Amino acid sequence: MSDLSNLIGIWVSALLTVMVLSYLLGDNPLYRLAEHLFVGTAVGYAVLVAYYSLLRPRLILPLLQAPLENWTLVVPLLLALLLLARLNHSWRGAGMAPLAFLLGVGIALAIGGALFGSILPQVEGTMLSVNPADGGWGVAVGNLMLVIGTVSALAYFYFTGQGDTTWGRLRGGFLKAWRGLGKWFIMVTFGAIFASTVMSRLSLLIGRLQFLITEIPKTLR
Amino acid sequence: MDGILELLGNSGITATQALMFILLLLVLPLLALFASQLRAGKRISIRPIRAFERLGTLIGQSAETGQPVHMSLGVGGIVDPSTAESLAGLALMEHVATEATACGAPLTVTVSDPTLLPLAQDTSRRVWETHPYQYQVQEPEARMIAPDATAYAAGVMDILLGERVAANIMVGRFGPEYLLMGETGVKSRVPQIVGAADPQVLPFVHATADDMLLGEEMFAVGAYLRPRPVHIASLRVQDWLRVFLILIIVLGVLLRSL
Amino acid sequence: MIYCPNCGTANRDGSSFCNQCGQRLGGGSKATCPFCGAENPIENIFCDACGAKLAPLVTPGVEEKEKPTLKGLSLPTKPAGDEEGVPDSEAAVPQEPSAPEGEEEIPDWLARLRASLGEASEPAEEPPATEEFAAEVPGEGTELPEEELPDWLRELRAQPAPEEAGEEQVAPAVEEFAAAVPDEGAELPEEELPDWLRELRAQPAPEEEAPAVEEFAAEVPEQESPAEPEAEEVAPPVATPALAEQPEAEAPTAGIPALSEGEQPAAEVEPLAAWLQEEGPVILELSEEEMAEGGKEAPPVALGPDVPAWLETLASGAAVLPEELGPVLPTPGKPTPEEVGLERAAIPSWLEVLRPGRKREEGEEAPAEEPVETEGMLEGVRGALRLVPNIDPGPDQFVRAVSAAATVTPAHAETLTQVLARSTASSVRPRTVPVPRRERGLPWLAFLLLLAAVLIPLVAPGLVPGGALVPSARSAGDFAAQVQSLPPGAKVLISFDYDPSVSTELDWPVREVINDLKAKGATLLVMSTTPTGPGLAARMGLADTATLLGYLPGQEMGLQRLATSFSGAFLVDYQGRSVDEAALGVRSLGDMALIITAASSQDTVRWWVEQVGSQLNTPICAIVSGAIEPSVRPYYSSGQLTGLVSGWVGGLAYRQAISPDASLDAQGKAAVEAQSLGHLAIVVLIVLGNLAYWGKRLFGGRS
Amino acid sequence: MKVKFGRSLAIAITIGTGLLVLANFFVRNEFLRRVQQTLLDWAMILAAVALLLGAVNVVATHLRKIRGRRPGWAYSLFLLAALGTVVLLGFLDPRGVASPAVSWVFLYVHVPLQATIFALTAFFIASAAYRAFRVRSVDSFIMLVAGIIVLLGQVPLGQAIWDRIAAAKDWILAYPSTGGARGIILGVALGTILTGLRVLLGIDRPHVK
Repeated sequence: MSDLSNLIGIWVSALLTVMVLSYLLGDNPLYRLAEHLFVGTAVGYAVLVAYYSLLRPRLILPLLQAPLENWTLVVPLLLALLLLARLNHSWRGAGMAPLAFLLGVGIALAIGGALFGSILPQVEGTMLSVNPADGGWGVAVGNLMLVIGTVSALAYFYFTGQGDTTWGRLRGGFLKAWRGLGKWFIMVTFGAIFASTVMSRLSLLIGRLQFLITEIPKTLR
Repeated sequence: MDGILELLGNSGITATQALMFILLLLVLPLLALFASQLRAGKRISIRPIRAFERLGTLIGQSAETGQPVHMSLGVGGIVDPSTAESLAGLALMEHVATEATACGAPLTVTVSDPTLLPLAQDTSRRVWETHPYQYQVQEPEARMIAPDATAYAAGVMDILLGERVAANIMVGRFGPEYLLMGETGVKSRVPQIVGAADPQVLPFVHATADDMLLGEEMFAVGAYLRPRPVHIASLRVQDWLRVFLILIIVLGVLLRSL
Repeated sequence: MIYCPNCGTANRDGSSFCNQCGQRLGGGSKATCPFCGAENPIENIFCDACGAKLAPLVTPGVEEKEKPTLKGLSLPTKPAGDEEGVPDSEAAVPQEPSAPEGEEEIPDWLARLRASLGEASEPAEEPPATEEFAAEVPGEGTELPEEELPDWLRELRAQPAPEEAGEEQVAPAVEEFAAAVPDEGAELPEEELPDWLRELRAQPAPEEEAPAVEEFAAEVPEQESPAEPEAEEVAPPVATPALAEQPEAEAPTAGIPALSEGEQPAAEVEPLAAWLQEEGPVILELSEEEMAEGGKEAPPVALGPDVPAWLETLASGAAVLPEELGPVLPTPGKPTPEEVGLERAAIPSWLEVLRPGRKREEGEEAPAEEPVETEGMLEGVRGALRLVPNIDPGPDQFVRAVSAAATVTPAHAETLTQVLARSTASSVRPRTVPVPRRERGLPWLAFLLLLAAVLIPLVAPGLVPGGALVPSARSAGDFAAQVQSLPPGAKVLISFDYDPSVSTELDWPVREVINDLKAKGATLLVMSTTPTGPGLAARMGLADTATLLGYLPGQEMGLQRLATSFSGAFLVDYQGRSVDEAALGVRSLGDMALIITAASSQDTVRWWVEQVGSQLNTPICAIVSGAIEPSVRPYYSSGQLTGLVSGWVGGLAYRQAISPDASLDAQGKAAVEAQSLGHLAIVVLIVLGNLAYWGKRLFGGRS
Repeated sequence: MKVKFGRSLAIAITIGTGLLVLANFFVRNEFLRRVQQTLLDWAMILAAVALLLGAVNVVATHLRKIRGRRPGWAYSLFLLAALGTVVLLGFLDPRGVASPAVSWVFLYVHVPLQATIFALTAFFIASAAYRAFRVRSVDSFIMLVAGIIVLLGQVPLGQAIWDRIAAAKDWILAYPSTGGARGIILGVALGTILTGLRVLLGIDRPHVK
């Protein structure tokens, strides 16, 4: 039974793989079908995960099994009900509270993440020695490129300008030069990231093709 | 100095935390200052960003041809670190929805994360409700495709391939799945305006979008499209913080090198 | 370029404030708070800054309009901008009877108008100004402050202007209006504002209007006469001769282009004509589109397919009994040509607004400061769609009608205007012509080339130079050393932080590592920060040999909690059973000998390093997708990651480090060669792309 | 009045939760940490509920499409069938996602579909490369050079062409490319902070009617 279901499974997945790859011949019903199946299973699977690894163990079971110990869960339960009330159009406004709560959490995570996940490590990581005595000329030049790249790319995004005063013009000219340099570094980044992504994506394709070339003959044996 | 640090340490605050807190606090007075300066009539010019200027054109084309505009808010939600990107998408969506309903261009908004969906729905409803002839215009449709990023991309590809879209506007959080959507848009010859922040995605945005909102430019939606003094002041603060960071970096490099 | 609505100075695109006068630029969908001056989104009921009620700015109540006189108004909003060019006669305008009483009640536009007039006009005590106006109008007409008129009005003016058959006609008309208006127009309740006016706001007009439009449209051709002389005859009885005429002037190609044919020597005409001839049809199309959007209007018949819908309504409305328009429009009557001749006294005030502008005095400067559109379909048009009035309104009706219009339209007219103004030439081509967007980029060629490059080595390996030489990677060697140094029974946490998208790339190296770990006799705990990760882990046959902890929700925060306390982080395992930490012998992540994350996003690696690595001494290794290797490598360089395997090639290097003697199997070799050739194919495509581009650029070629 | 109260309440909730969660980043305090963790737990639960709502939205959208016989409605049938099957199989077995039936669908339908659709990016990357690397300006020339060096530096073939290309690739990735990316990341972080603070200060209210 297990063997049979595996066999069927491999054939099904091979069929689906071919259906998706048929997209290369142009948009066609086979591809569209596969794609809709995919979206369907993705949503279904997400619902299951949401229920089985979040709602059931973290909300429903605790409230059912030990409601007194977990009384604080009444708050999310209430918020959840308010959120569900959105299904009724006249109750839509009720969903504002849970959304406000989620947004508050999300904003805090975003700000915290930006400060401690981006700014702190990236600024620290850029404070490098450009002194050849520390690590040789190669490293020093590299570090210098990195620092200049970071600073100029950051300057590239400068939004606001001053009026038409002498100082403003001077500053504008200086900024323009920096921004141009920043653009170059950004282009290097683009080229490098583009190219390094090729590697990974090609291996995905090679993997799928190898699956077709090797797995299917195996099942035929 | 050491005394202060010790005091902070005793109350559970490290030096870096204090530093970051100061950076954060720096924003408030600057924001208030610039906003009041602007209200008092101070002039600040902002550099032009083509994507914002092109937006109206695309919506106009949509109104002209009757083909829908598709707007994607990305795969981020509002309870994770990508919240700000999602909000930027939402702000742009409000503008696009307002223009689209005003000139009768059909608009479809898609999201991937279920927490972003209610906000998108409310935004479209709000825009529609403030429309004086709401019953004669179509409410922009906001819908979720799938919570999974790749499935979302597949769904967007389906829209771009199947619905003869007049324009594809995508602003929000995007990951490696972006290329699926962006390249499909190119293939179906849909004009695209894309805003993304992840450096891993930007090269592909650069390759596929007609106009892009590069990195932090997407957060400037408010200042460019619905300018209020506080939004422009916010850009100004951003620039000041930028200078601040650059100074810190340069200082740090000098200290390390010497 | 953005033109300042106040002084007309050209400002850089994106400017928020005028360089010349400081006027706020870029959109009027704002309500200025009467108390603190803050700009609020138009939908606000209360001011964002001070909490004042803004609602009346947006939708003035009915009472306002019924108050015949205007009491003292002080203008709390912005200081006067550029006062030049505001004729004296305007000083009277604010006393206009329909203006509201209380400060909060002042509509936004009025407030600004006031401001621009300066403090001089504190007109509280003055009697209702209507008489004064009546006297003034015939002679001079009043030129209103330009910034006050909504765009749509401006548009109206800009279009009919070239049409005027002869300006002499206008003056008498004005005279008569002037006499009639004060009595008649003042009473007109706002509700009677004809629908078509509202319609200018860019949404489809209300349903009931449709029949009327149809009928009027049908009327027009009868009165129509192709040449000027006739127009002259028609003009006197008709309120707005120019408008009535418009439909007649059908050119062979389009309605509007003909309008500009050499009749009007006014300053604006030249650019306008050019524009109209070129781009005229486009507007029409857009308008039609808008009309059609509602799906309820009758198609604009009889006036030629290209006349914009609103113009049509306008024209037909004007041509037929104007006085009846208000009442008639909702319930369409059957106006007869005789009615056209009715006395002008009956003309509704709103129509007055549409009266063509007065003749310019000799030597008086044409409004040069009016912005010329420099882009979009209105290119070259002076002041076509700007917020500058170009209509010479009837005295008090001006404010009334504008106020009425302002109440209905503010945000939407503005929005539409912006949309229109920004449309570029490409948006104005007829629908039938496909808009050329971009070249296709030969996806076929690209796909085929790549497929061939990848398939050839898979089917026939051994052809590619460089062969299966695997670049040795120190990071993979470190990884292997970590695995090999594990004591038997050591606890290892493996986190499946990727999803099926990249499973093809990561499955293989992950499986290699797991096999080695099993061979070392390590105790495996498997978790995941992605919802689909546990499924991928279960696929690897780990269900029997390892503890599947399942999905850890919360991403970065989930990991932070996991680092601080292992207990409670996983309530249930993959199978839905509750996790028994005691039986596992794990109290914290510190009990692990090694943590391995298999990730497809650099963020995930960052979370592990920052949230877990910074709190524990447990070594962390990563297996990552090749795409994110550059952004993850710094963590390896800094020692935060003790080992790094990236993608397939990294996996191969890892394998070589574990067992240096074993050679690659055929499948691995083929894969590496396919990788090589695939990269070469991409390089070839890049070169081809450049050849195509430069070929076209240097030698022309097909477009 | 009711609406106004609701608005104020919503804004207050956002600011309150936001500050509580944010405080944790700056202070190490056991009480705050527990508060934050509770809030995060609640947020996870709510996000799961939101997912259910989202699934309802997906179903409703496709039902509308089917009912209206809009173009492509037949595909929607398959989508709903796949969704329904997975959910049904999962709820019939108490093991949920781990049940054999769901695992089978996951292993043999979902994974190959997702992996293959994502593998299409290989082709898309090829056609994008055809367009993206054209030398139109100095900027794009720089991009081209960096791209080709990294492209060839990754594979054995490249080393067969020029033996130091791998080193060149590593240098580009380690220094100038990192520099550019860092500038972008820092800028985005600044934008994020400002956007977030505007919401926390109640200036932007994307969630309030």
